[in-house]
Amino acid sequence: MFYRESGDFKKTYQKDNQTFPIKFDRWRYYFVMLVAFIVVPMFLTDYMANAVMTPFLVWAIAALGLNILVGYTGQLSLGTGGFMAVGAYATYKLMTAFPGMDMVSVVLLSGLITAVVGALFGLPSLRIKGFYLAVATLAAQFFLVWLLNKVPWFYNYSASGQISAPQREMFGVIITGPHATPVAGYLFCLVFAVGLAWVARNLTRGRLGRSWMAIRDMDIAAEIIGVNPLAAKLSAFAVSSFFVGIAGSLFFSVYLGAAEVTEAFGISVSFAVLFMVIIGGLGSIFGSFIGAAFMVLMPVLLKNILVGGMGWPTDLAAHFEFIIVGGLILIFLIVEPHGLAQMARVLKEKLRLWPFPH
Amino acid sequence: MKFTKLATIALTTMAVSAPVVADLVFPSLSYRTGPYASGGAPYADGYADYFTLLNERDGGIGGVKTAVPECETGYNTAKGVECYEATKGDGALTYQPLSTGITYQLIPKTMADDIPLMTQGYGRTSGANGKVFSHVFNFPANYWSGASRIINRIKEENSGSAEGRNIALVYHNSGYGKEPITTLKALADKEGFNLTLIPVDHPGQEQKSQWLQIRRERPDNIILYGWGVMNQVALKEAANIRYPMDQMFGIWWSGTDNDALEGMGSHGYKAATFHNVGSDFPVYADIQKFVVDAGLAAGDGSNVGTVLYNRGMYSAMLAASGAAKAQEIHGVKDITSGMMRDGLEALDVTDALMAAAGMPEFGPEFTVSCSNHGGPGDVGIQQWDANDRQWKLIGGFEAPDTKLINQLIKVDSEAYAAENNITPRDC
Amino acid sequence: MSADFLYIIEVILNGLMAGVMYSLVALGFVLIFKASGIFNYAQGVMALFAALTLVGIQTGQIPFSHLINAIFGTNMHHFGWQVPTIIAILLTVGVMVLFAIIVERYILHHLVNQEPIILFMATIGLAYFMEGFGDIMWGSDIKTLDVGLPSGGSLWLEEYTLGWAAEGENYYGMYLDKLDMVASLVAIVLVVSLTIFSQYTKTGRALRAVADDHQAALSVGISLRTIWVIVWSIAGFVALVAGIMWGAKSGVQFSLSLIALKALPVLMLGGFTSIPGAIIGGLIIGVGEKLFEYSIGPLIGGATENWFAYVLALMFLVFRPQGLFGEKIIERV
Amino acid sequence: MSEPLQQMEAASKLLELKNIDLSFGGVKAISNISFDVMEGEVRAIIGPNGAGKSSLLNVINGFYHPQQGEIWFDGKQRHAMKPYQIAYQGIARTFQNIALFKGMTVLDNIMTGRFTHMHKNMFWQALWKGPAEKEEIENREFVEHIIDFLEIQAIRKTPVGRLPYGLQKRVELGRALAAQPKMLLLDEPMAGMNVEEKEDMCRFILDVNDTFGTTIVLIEHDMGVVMDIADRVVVLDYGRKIGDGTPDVVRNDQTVIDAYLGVSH
Repeated sequence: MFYRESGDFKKTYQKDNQTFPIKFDRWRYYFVMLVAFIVVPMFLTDYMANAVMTPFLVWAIAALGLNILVGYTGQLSLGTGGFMAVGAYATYKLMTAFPGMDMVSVVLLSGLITAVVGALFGLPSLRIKGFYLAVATLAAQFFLVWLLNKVPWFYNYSASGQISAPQREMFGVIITGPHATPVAGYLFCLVFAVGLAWVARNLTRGRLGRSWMAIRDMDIAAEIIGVNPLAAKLSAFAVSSFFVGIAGSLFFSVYLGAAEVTEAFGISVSFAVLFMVIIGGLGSIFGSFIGAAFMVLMPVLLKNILVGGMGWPTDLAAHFEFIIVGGLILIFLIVEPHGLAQMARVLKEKLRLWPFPH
Repeated sequence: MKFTKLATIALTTMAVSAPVVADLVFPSLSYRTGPYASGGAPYADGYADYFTLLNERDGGIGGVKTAVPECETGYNTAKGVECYEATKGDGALTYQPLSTGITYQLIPKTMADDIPLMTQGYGRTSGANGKVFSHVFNFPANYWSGASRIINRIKEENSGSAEGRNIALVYHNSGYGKEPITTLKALADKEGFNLTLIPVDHPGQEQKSQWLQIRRERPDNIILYGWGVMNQVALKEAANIRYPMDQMFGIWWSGTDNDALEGMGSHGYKAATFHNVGSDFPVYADIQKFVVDAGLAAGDGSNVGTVLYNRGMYSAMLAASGAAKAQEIHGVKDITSGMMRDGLEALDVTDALMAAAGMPEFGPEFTVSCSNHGGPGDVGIQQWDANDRQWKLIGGFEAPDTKLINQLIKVDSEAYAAENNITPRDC
Repeated sequence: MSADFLYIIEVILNGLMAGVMYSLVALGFVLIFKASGIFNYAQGVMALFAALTLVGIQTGQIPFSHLINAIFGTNMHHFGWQVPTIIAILLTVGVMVLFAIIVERYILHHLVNQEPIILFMATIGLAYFMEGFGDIMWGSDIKTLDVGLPSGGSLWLEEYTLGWAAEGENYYGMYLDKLDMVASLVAIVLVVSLTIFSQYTKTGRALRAVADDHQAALSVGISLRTIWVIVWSIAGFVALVAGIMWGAKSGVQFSLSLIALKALPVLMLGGFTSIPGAIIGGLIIGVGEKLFEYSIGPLIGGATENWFAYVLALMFLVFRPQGLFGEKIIERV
Repeated sequence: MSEPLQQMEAASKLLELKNIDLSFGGVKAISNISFDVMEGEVRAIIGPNGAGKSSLLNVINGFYHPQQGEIWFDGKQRHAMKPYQIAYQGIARTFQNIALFKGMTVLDNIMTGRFTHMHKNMFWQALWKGPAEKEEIENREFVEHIIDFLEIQAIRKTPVGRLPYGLQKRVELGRALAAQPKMLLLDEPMAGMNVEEKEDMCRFILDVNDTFGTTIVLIEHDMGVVMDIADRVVVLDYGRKIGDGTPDVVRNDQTVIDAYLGVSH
């Protein structure tokens, strides 16, 4: 009844292109923003911020980035962990080499550095496709981790190769380092997450996004229309890596505060982000967020129910966590292979027609 | 939005499921799953069982019951942080994460939250400098003292000199494995031996090239810094190439029962240790009686007396002593984490104290001070006897090259202080 | 001969054998991909699960004992008997067949005609599931796998080759691991029997038909479901063999599932659909990474094997995108 | 429909192929083919299956590179170019088996056809508001003209995967038209259509030719259609040219008749 576009006439192409064509969605969007920026910070506990919300936002950014590559451009990548590591180490080097640089510049620059590295490792995508490419991106994953682990310059010659984020402030509020308040970290990540989601939306609805999707759907036809496959694929790798690099930067500086490349950015990270993208929905920005929410919340939730609520031994609970998460992935794929975002879309379609069934 | 809904569910369950707040909380960030579960499980068992023993036998510490909420990290830093955040609100007194990676995450966080971090034989070595790392306690020994002690032992076995020897370090290619490199390099310069570095990547199932290299170069000694499956494979390969086992030395994380099990292959293999071996101590009778037989053991009881179980128990005993000390200093039974820190800093582990805990001569005597959180770094040497299938202590707890190590600790901790704008405490 | 030359020979031989070990894992991938187009990430976990089951049955462990003890407060772990190796292996094969049936019935059957990436994700979900399930069933402690395989270097070879090096050089004879040699033999037997199976049996021919063209195979009355069960069973058997070989090397425990990562570059090189490709690819990767680690490794700090295999495969593919055995791809519009 | 020869000589040659040879690993697909396309004409390529018609189109839009021969387009000789560069020169095409972007809507598909006419860089696109949006709207207006022209307004926002075959063909034509090409290559635009749809498609092709003045090269099997709408026809068989001229000339050529009736060579 209330959820439909009839009566909501679009008189300009500008209006027709907007992100939320239905009035109800627009209001809901404003409401979510209000909650995220004002209500959540008021009620945020340390635990919720550090163990749930901040990682959720960081992973959402990474998932957004990977979704651009996998969902929009159709290039399967398992190098996410390695690219996040580049972002994290770039941040560390920038923070320690230029103590006066503000955090926004540090994070953005880290993203740019990662974008360059990502584009470099995207080069083989011109010749290699599908699963072969996925396996090829593992070369990036393993090589980058090895390099960052091996060259002491990257971790300022510390004995163990660990990097820790020094304290930095913005507008007088401490954002990184041990004394940062969880709310500040959360808001800092939120600004990036919202900003990057907006950028992702803009890029994917315009010329560049169409060239990516064209490459994904039919690369030969795309090339014949005038899309340069090299430019499209490399730009996708670069933009994707930019996002992933920022995620890595925030992951290290705001969320964990310290990191070691072999452990924090291993292959499991690459798989986890791919999970988020596929469970959330390939080629969906909203999907990246729900995918990240699912993968961050699910284990926490299970752990709290099984160990906290039911008092199981932690190892049994951890094993069951594996079983349940694996099982849920299977169930989701069987029920709706196109992800949670598609489920939401189907729901919307139904809602749009409600209460009339056809 | 679905997410908000899920979040609400999560929140409610968390609120409902918050553990009953006991008086003295010692969270155990354990790992009983994942690639390193075989090391994590016995350690966590020992840690939990000791506190259970205190509750059952003595009614807790100073009459206040203890609780050990366990949280599974899977040796994963992000999960470690989640565990830390989840448990710190319940009045956690101290943390022991049994992971160098997680330790690095927690060093700044614990400092900010005023909770002491106990890392017995792992973590950040330079944390021994209490001036900079006010909340890190890595007594009684650390990676560097272990490395130095091994070199000393090699010297002892070779009429007092390591001059001209070829020594290879086979290490887990991670923060943990890389820790001793600086020390060994400094020692190589000082003692005149040649050091070869041989890294093994996680998880370390395939080490053929490394051991072919060793077979070719025939180093006089091998030092092993491994963890998990890497240890088993390394020892197996060493036996395969018939490397003389008594010339091979492991750090204590490579000297566990998991590592040296198979046949006669690893007979004579030596490892550094900072605590005694076996279960020939009065405390085990108590554990059997009050914990295992009462059905309260954390594991199935089969780990009791193994190296890692002992280590977990020893850590628990040190933590409990710290808590007792804190009660004594502050005159409060129900101490806070800040008081716990003071207690640990004033800890004076004497033979009498160890004996009273039912663990006579289980570990070295040492005193903690404001500036020294690392203890003397006394390290013993144990050797695997495949005939009896057990570790035997063959060298006493001796001090390593303290001067050199203190110098290295000073340099590393001051670099950390400079990077993080920490003003070293004055003491 | 100079000692250096002999060392290089030794490295190459050891590389070849390491390559065989990689091929063993890669084979399982190829079988499933060929028959169903599924990139089965769970292959590594299947190897772990098979090895766990084998050890569990062999040593008379009670399945799910940890769970049972936790729920009922009992304290039981073992039946107290030992099952002979050969029977244990047969029982494990049975379990893997059962596993194949369950996978087909409850997962694959519902995912027919989905995109490859969805199927790939499903196998990752399956891998998660089995990781947890295997641990609950058999426990997560390290288990020693003893099926009577030899281990250690071959003394005979060492002594035989001792005199090959020139006088006065430090040479200690050639080193080959007996376990690796057995693994190579097993791999050869496995490949030969797989080839015979697919060439000369009716089922084998049906398998090849399905691999060539699903639709055509369906239209001549081959049941895709049966074929999938058979293929997954065979892959389960291959996983068991790989699990035994790797388990004998490093003990049966969680890390065993990570051997899948060693097989991926092999697949890239040899192609996802070629059994000879998996073997030759494995050999190239094995020799390549060992030689690189031997010659270049010490100069750049070592531990290069993990990434070098991938970079080698990547380089190769960039110059020859069709892989080792593929024909030149002519794109059509 | 055919025009006097004089007039055609006067019109300039838009495309000329000289002695093209193309082979795949020893198999000759095209041997020694030369022909030209005049500006503004409808040029048909016919021939039995496997005659090399599609390969020829692929040569023209740069997807295949001939081993021998010269290609002249718009008065300049063309050296080895990538297909996307050729798109920028003003050649668009449709495909024998529909090659639409399945995951995108009709509107997005046709907007993708505008790719060569949009130039705002990544930075502006990321911002959206401002130049990028302006450019998007300008091009959207053009695309709406094409949507009107092809009478597909109602399915604008439908994902193309859901459309019936005939409409998909129409959308594909729209995507090619959106590029405002100088020359349009149509690979069997009417294959698999019923009579009614064929008539529609013929009308669109002729309208395109008339209204936009676009030169058209098409491959078609339906001889009736070809004879009706083509100005000149090239006939291929086994990769060789066996006939070239106006429909009337070709229709009466003995070699062509033999090829079509299957007389042995």
